[in-house]
Amino acid sequence: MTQSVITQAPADGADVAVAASNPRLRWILLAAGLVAALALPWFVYPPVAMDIVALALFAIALDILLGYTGLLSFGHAAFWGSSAYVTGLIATHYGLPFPVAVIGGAVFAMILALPIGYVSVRRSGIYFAMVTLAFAQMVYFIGYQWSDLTGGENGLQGVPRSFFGIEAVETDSFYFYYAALPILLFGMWAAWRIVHSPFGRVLVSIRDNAPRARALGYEVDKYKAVAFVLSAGLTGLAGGVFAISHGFVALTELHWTTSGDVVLMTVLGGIGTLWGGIVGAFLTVMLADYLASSGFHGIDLITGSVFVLVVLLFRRGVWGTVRHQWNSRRRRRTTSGEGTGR
Amino acid sequence: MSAVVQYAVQGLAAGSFYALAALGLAVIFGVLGVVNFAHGAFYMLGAVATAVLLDTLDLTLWWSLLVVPVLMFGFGVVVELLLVQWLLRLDPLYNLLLTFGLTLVLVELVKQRYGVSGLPYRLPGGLQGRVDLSGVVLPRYQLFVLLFSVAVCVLVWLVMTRTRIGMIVRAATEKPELARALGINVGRWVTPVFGFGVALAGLAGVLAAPFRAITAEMGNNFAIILFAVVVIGGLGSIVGAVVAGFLVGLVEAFGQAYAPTFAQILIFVLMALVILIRPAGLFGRQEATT
Amino acid sequence: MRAAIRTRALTKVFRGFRAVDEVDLEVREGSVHALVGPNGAGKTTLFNLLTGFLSPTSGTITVLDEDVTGLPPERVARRGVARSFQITSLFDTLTSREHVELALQGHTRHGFRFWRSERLLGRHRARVDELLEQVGLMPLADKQAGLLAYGQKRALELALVLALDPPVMLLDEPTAGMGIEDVDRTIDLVRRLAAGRTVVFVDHNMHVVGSLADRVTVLQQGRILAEGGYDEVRTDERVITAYLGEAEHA
Amino acid sequence: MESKRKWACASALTVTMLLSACGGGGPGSSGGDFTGDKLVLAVLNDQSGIYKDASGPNSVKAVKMAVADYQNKYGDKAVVTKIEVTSTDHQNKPDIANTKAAELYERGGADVILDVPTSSAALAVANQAKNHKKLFLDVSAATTALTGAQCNKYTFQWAYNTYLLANGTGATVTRNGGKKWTIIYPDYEFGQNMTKSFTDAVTKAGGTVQETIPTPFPNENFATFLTKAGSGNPDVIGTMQAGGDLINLVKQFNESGLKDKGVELAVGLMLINDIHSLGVEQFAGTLFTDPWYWNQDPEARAWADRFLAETGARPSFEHAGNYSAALQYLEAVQAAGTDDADKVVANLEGKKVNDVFLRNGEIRATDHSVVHDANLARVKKPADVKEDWDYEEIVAKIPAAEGFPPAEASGCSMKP
Repeated sequence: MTQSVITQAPADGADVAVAASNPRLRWILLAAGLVAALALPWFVYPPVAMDIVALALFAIALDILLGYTGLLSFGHAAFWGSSAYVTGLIATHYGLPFPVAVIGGAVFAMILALPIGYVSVRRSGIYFAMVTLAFAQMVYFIGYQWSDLTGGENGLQGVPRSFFGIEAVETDSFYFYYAALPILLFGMWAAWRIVHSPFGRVLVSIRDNAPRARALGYEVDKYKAVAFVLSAGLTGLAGGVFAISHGFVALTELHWTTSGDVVLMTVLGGIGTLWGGIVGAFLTVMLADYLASSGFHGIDLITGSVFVLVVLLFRRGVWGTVRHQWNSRRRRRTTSGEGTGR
Repeated sequence: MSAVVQYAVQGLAAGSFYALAALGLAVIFGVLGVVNFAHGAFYMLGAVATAVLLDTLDLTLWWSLLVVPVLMFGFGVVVELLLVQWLLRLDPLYNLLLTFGLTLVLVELVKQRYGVSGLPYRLPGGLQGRVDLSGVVLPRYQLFVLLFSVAVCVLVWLVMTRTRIGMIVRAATEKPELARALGINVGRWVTPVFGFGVALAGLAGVLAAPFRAITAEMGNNFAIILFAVVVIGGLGSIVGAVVAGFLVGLVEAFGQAYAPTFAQILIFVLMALVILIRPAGLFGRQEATT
Repeated sequence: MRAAIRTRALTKVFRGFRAVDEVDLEVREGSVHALVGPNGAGKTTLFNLLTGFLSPTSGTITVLDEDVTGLPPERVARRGVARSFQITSLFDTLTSREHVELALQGHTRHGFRFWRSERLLGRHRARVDELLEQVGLMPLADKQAGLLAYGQKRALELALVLALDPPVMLLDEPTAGMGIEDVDRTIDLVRRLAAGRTVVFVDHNMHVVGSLADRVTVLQQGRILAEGGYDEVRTDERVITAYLGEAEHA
Repeated sequence: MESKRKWACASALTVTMLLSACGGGGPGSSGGDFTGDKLVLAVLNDQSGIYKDASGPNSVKAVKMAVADYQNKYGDKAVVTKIEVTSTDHQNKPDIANTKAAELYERGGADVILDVPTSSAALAVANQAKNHKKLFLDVSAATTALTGAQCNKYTFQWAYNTYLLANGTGATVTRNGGKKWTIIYPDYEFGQNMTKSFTDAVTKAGGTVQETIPTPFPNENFATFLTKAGSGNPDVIGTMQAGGDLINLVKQFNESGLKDKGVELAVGLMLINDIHSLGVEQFAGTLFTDPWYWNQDPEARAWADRFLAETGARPSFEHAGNYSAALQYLEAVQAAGTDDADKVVANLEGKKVNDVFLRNGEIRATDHSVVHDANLARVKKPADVKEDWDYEEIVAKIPAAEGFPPAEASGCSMKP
C-alpha cells in the first residue's frame, strides 16, 4: 500500500508555497476576495449569496483534511448537518442571538468529531474515505429516527433569526448576509491560520510522507485527529450559519450526497488551495440555482460529468490551474537562480 | 427455535447480495488498488438490465443470470479502458472520486431513461412458492438466491486456487509483495479483472431483480453498506469479503428481528468495533505500519 | 559499558516466512555498528523492528536499558532513536529548510500550535542553518525536496536525523546510489557525527563498512551469521561463502 | 427604488455598521389591484427526482389547463388578463425549495406557489408564505403539520394528508371485515404518525392492532419483518412504506406465502404512477386510499381525457389536485377582484366547493385543510384491466368527515 497523498507529482507540487512567496499578490487577492464577498448580495439573490459563502467555508474546512493532510472525508455532512440541527435547536429553544447558536453548533460538531475522528484516523487513504462515509450514514439514521428532536423528515422548522433585536437583520436576508458574513470570514481566516501554522506544517508532512513524520517523532494519528476535529468545527460554523439563513434544517444536510457535493466543490475549485473551495462553492451553487428554473432536469448528470472530467483532465481544479499557469509564467520570467524563496 | 433458524437463513440470503458484490469489490481493489464507488450503480444496472431484457427480448431470469454478467463484464471493460486506467498510477483516491462521479451519471441516466418509479419484474414460475424445511417455511426464491450465490463463491474460489489466472489474481490481491517478487506481470490482467468485479456486482443485481425494487437509486444505500462489509472483512482479502458479506446479512436480520430500530446502526457499530480491535479487518493483511 | 540497543530472541514472521529469526543483537553505547548481509537477509526488517515500524512476532528490544518492544515509531523516536530510510523518504512539497525545522520541532509539543503562525518555526533559524551547512545543502535551503537531486536528498535525510540530535542513530544505506566523491564526503560526515553517539548502519559498500564500523554483524536469512571487528568478519569463512553465493547478484 | 435604498443602506453599513437605521420597508405596491398588472402562479416541485412522475412537469400542465379554463369561462369579464404560470424545479432539495420560494415571492412576482412535494420542503415554503404574506397551496406534501402545529393564514393543504391515508384505509378495511391487524412502518416521523392514526382508526372501527413493527429506512430486505408479522396470523398487514421500499415490501410479501393464506395487504400511500411503472401484477389485490381516481366518475374521466390529450398520460390525484387548487385560486381572485393575499384568503376560507377534483369539498377556515370525499381502492388483477391506466377498483367511498381529522383536533392556531 502506498501512502495516500492526494497531491500532484512532486514536480507539479512546486507551486504549493508560491502564493506565500509573493506577499503583495496575496494582499491583492485578499482585498479582491473581501470586496467580492461584500458585493456578492447585490449581484446574487442574498440567500443564495449566503449559501455560497457558507458552502465555501464548508469546502475550505474539508480542504484542510483533503488538501493539507491527505485525508478524504466522505462523511463531512455529519458535522455540517449536526451543527445545523444543534444551532437550530439552540436558536429555537433558547432564543439566543444567532452567533451564539452557531458557535454552539460548531462546538457540538467538534464533540461529535472526536469519537468519529478517533476511530477513522486509524485508517488512511481509501479506508478513511469509506469509514467516514459509513459513520456519517450512521449519524443520518440517528437524525432520521430521533424525530422528537430533529423533526424527522419534516425537518426542524421555524428556526428564528434572533440578532439583538435588530429587525433588519432578523427579517431581511440582505442585511442578515452582512451580519453572518463575519462568522464565515472568521472561519476562513481560521482555516488559513491552521494551514499556515506549525501544526499545518506537520499536517503537510503527514500528507507527503506519514511514516517519515512518525520517524521524526510526530504522533501522526493524534495530528490527524486534531485536524479532523478542527475541520469539523469550521464545518460546523458553516452549517450553523446555513441553518439560520434558511430558517430550517432538513435531513438532507446529513445525507451522504451533501458530503459528495462538498467534495466536488473542493475538487472542482482545486485541492490544497483554500481559494479553490470558494470558487468551487460559487460555481456549484450558481449551477444548481440556474438549473432550478432552466427547464433542464437532471443536475446529477452535469455534476457527475464535471466530477469525472475534473478528475481525469483538470486535477488541479479551477483555482489550482489558474495558479499553476500564473506561476509557470512567472517562473519563466524570473531567473531560476532565485528559486521559490520567500 | 424455528424462528431463529428462519432469521438465520433469511439473513444469509440477504447477505448473499453483499457477499457477491463485495467479492467483486475486493478483487478489483486487490488487483487495481481501486475502491470502486460505482459498485452500487453496477449492481443497479444489473437489475435494470435484467428487467429490460425480460421486457424487450423476453429473456427469463435463467438467461439473465448468464447474459447480464457477460454484458456487465463488457461494460466494466469499457469503463476501465475509457476512464479508470488513466488514473491507476495516481493516488487511489482519484479513482474513488472518478467512480463517485460515474455513479451520479449512471443513476441519473437510468432515471431519465426508465423513470423514477422503477421497473416491473416477474419471478419465473419455477422459483415461485415456498419450501417447508421441517417447520421452517421459506420462499423458494430466497433459498435459491442463497444456494446460487454460495455456488458462485465456491466456483470463484476454485478458479482462484486451481487456475493460473486465479493464482495470479490471488497473489496480486493478497500478497502483492510476493507477486512482485515472482515477477508476475499483473498488468495485462487489470482490465479483465475490473470487468470480472463489475460482472459480480451485476450478478448480484440480477438476483435482486425479482425480489427487490428495481429503481435507479437501489444501489446507493447498498454501496454504503458494501463499504462497511469490506472494511469489516478486510479489503485485501477475498475470503474476508465473502464471510463479512454473509455476516452483515446475519447481523441485519437478527437486528431487524430483535432490535429493529437499531438494525441499520448495528452494522456501523460492528464496523467501528472491527476497526478498533483489528484495524485491517477480520481477514485483512496487517499493513506495514503507516 | 551499557548497551545502546539490545535484542533478545527477536523474531518477525510474515505469513510463515521468518524474516528475522531469534536475533540477539547487542550494540555498545558509543560504537559505530554495521549490519551487513546479502539481499533479503533481514537487515531492513530488523531496522523496522528496532524503530517500531514493525512490531515483533516475539522477542524483546531495549534501548538504553529501556524496554521499547512494540512501541509505535514516534514513541521510539522520542526515546532518542532516529533513523534514515533506505529509499529516500522526504516531504516532497516542503523545502529543505522546512524539513529541518520540522525535525527540530519534533521533540516539542509546538507541533499542535494551530493558532500560531508558522513563522514561529523561524526561531530555529540558527540551528537550521548550521545543520544545512553541515550536509552542504545551504545553497538549496529554499528548494522543494521533490525537486532536489538524488544525492542532495540523501544529504537532507542525514540532516533530518541530525536535527533530532539522537543518542542512537540508525542509518539505512546512507550511501546507496552515491558517486564516489559523495560517498567519501558522507563517510566523513558520519564519522564526525558519531562522536558521542551510537550509530547503527546498513551498507552494501564494504569500503564504507570498513572505514566506519567498529563492529560488524553479518546477517543471513534472518539469523546472525557472524559478528566481530571488520577484519575479523571479513575473513570469516561462513561470511565468504554467504557472499560468494550472492556474488553474481551483487 | 428598493435596490437603491439597499445600496445606500449597505454602503453605510459597511462603513459605520449603522444596522438599525435601515430597517423596515413594506412591499413595493404599484397601486393597482394587481401587482405588476399580472397574476403569477408558480409551480414549485420536483421535476427530476422521485416525485417527478406523480406530480412534476405534468402538474405545470394541469395548472395551465386551469388558467385556460378560467380564461374561457370569464372571457372579457376576467378581472386580470395577464396570467403567467412559472415552473421551478426544487430538485427534491428542501434548501433549494426554501430559497426559490422566497425568491419567487420577492422577485418573481409570484402571487401563489403551488404543489411542493416533500414535507420538509413544503413546511419551509409555508414559512416563507407566512413571512411574505403570499399564498401557498400545498398539493403533494402530506404532513399534517401544515394544517396543524405549523399552520398559517396563507397556507392551504389541498389534496390529502397522512391522516386521510391512514384513517381512510384503516377504518374502511376494518369495517369490511379485516379485524386483526399488524402494521409494518418505516421508523421515522411520517411512519410513526401514520401508525398512530392507523391504530386509532382500526380500533374505533372495532378492530385490533396486534403488533406494530418499525423498520429502518431505506430498507431492501423485509423478509424478517414479514416473518414476524405473519407469525401472529393477522387478517391484514398494514404498511406505511412508500416508494422503492414499498415495492421491496410488496415483492417480498408476494413471495412470503402470506397472500395465499388470505392475509390482505393494505397500503397507506400508493400512487397510480407506481402501479403504471411496475404493472398491476405485483400489486394486485392491494388496498389503499386514493384521494382521487381518474376513472372514479364521468366528470373525472372527462377531465382525465383532456389531460391525456395534453400530456399523453392519465392524471394522478396530485395532477388533479394542482388543477383544482389553481382553478379555485383563480375563482377567488375573480371574486375578490384583486391579488391581495388577505382578500383572496378571506374569499377562500369556508367555501364549499365541487369541481373535477373536490367532491363535497370544503376549504376549512379553521385549519386551511381542504377536505373532500376520497376512495378506498383495490389494485385490479391483470385480467380485469380493460385499458391503459385502468388499475383501480373503488371499494368504498371515504366521506370527507371521516377521512379528515375534525378541525378542532388539528392543533392549528392561525394567530401569528
